[in-house]
Amino acid sequence: MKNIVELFLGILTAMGGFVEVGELVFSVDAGAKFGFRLLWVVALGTLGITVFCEMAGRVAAVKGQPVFNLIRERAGLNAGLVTLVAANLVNLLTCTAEIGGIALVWQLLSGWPYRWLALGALGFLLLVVWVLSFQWIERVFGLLGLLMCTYLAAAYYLRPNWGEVAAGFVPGVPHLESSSEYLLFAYFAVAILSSVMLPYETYFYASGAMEDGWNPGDVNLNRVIAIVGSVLGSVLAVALVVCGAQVFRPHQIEPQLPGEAALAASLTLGRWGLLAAVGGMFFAFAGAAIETSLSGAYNLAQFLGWPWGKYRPARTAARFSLTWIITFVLAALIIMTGVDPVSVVEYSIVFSVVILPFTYFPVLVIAGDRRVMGEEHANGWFANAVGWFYLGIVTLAALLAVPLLIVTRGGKG
Amino acid sequence: MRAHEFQYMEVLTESGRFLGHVFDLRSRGEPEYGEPHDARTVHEIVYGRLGLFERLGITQAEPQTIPWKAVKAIRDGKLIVDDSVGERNRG
Amino acid sequence: MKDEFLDLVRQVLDHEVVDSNNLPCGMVDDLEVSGGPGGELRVTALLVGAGAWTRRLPSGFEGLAAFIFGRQQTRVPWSEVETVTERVKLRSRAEELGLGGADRKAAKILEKVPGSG
Amino acid sequence: MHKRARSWGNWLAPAIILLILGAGVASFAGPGQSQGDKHSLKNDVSELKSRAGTGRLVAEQALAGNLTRNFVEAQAEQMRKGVAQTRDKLTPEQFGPELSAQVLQAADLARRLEGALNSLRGAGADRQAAESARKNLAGLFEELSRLEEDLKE
Repeated sequence: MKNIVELFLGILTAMGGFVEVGELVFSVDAGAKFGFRLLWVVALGTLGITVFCEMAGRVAAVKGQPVFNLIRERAGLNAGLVTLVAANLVNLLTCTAEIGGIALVWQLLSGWPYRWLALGALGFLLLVVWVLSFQWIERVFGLLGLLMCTYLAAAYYLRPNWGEVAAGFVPGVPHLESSSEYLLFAYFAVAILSSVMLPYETYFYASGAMEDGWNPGDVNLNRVIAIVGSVLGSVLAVALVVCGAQVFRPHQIEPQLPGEAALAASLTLGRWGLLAAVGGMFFAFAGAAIETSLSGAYNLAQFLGWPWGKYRPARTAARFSLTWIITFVLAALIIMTGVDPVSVVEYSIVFSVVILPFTYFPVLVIAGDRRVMGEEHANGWFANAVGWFYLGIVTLAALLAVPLLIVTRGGKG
Repeated sequence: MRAHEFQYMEVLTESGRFLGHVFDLRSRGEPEYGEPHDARTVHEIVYGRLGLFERLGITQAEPQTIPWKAVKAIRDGKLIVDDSVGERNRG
Repeated sequence: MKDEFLDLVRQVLDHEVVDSNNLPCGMVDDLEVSGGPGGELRVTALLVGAGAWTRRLPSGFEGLAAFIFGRQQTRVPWSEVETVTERVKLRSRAEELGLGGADRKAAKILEKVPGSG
Repeated sequence: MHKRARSWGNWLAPAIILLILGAGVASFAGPGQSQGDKHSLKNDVSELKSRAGTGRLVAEQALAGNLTRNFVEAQAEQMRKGVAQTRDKLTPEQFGPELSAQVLQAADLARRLEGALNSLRGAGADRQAAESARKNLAGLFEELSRLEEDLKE
């Protein structure tokens, strides 16, 4: 019984914690620009993040080693350090985007000035992470993030042509007017892939497995949570694409802000739908902000051998605690300089995919290493084949991301 | 010296033939499990060639070993080994 | 699974170090090697701390990393090593070996905040 | 067989550094400094058009009673900020002289859009304000759509 509860909670929190500000913005915008034609990329990314999280979680459960411990061990000091610095800069950027998102969302509820709300968000996040245990953070933000399911209902009531939705899952490129449109399509494909496969999710997932004290007996639990959690999380992404396609595409509007996405909910579900959507976005962004800042601290601590973990009192994991505190503070400061939150979101998504192969690769190598994982827990031929396939996919996406950002002028076409 | 200085050190025979790069320092006897040792003696040098695929990590370099006794000198950051080793480990 | 040998770079260098209470207390940032050609080559100690790993960086980055992380380094004699698995476990507690000092310093700051313990 | 995964270490470090440096430099230097052309003017105009369209949607939803007062005010303000950013870019110096007429037209529309979004802020509480903002924004949407069509090659 306890196991079933744990499984259920794990799946729900994985689902609720799946969407963050970049995924929201890009999914709705992708729907507005290309209808359902990018849904297959959501599916591709979902299988990718499932494979990646499953491997990282399995290695964490079997060997008790989280991602950056492996990176240091396998890539050596120099390459590992570069990966660490890059990964943590991207974490900081993502955390910044989330705090910006929280401030925007709070503004929608309160009407107060944006910068003060960013400061308030900082205070809120510091307090919550300081006070709550890891399990409660997961539950509160994962479960309340399920308010995002409002978009699921909205997508349903928007009455899309389900046949066309299904056709969107068939990989392909639509017929477009000009070459710049094709480049834009490619840019959105890369961005959607990145937003589904954000690397911090994996660091956090593997470290979280250790926070929860998983052991080799939890390999099956890991598999189920990784698969079902990511798939359900992606259903939300699909719903967002559908909302974009149904609400904004007919009007030739390209939405950019969280509040615009919320209109999809108000349109179908009225005022309460609006409030639920805004609330869901708040918990989803706050959850992601917490995950990114903790990931930054996990990564650094695991690379340098510091005691880490929310399960330890802050005093016994002091440098770890200081690291996440500093990450929050830096992120909030960046927002308070007045940078455009929409651009921060965009850069966070693009740079995430650039570093993805470098954190993916060591996990893939270790998970496939019979000598390290043992016959029983190493990748089978299927996991290996899928794993290497995705290494190719994410490498391609990483190589294309920045050139596409430039030629499409930041997704403007 | 420090272990990191050996990493990727070039391995040459006395007559100047290039054999590969140092990968590892191997000590005989199983890894510590409860019984303390004052130190670990390095018995063998593990070395091999680093081709493009090995550098990418796609294939694993075929490692070879040389007994430490065959190491004659460390000169200009290069490991100089007995000529006979190069002959024996060829091919 | 058991090896009949120990590869010091692959199995020890850059692995996590934990003390007798399993508290992480750094990484094997380098190994002290004594002896040389013509004699025995022996690994005599683990070197733990930024002072040890910053020296392994390309020359341009050494100074920068040392500026951020400091140059502190602790020598842990090999005789302290209890087991070598994915991590290197030591026979004593971190404080006794002079490890984890920076964490204790950082803890001084956090102790003032309620809820830190 | 021994795994030597470490060996990719010395190749990987420079690769990542290059990739990230290249990415950083390119993304900040690249789009920022290029002189605007017809295509980028079209992009700016379609961005303005999107904001006008969303504004109209907000006004409609406000009239339907689906939005809260704070939501309308904050959403209008957030969109106005974005429009102001775009408007700052719309000066004839930023574009070639052959586009100056269209640039001035776009800048004018942007200014009017800012004004319309400003009056949208009060639309959460005031039906009349909402109705006039809706008309205003719908008109701007049409004008911006026409300008966008003109700019398409």
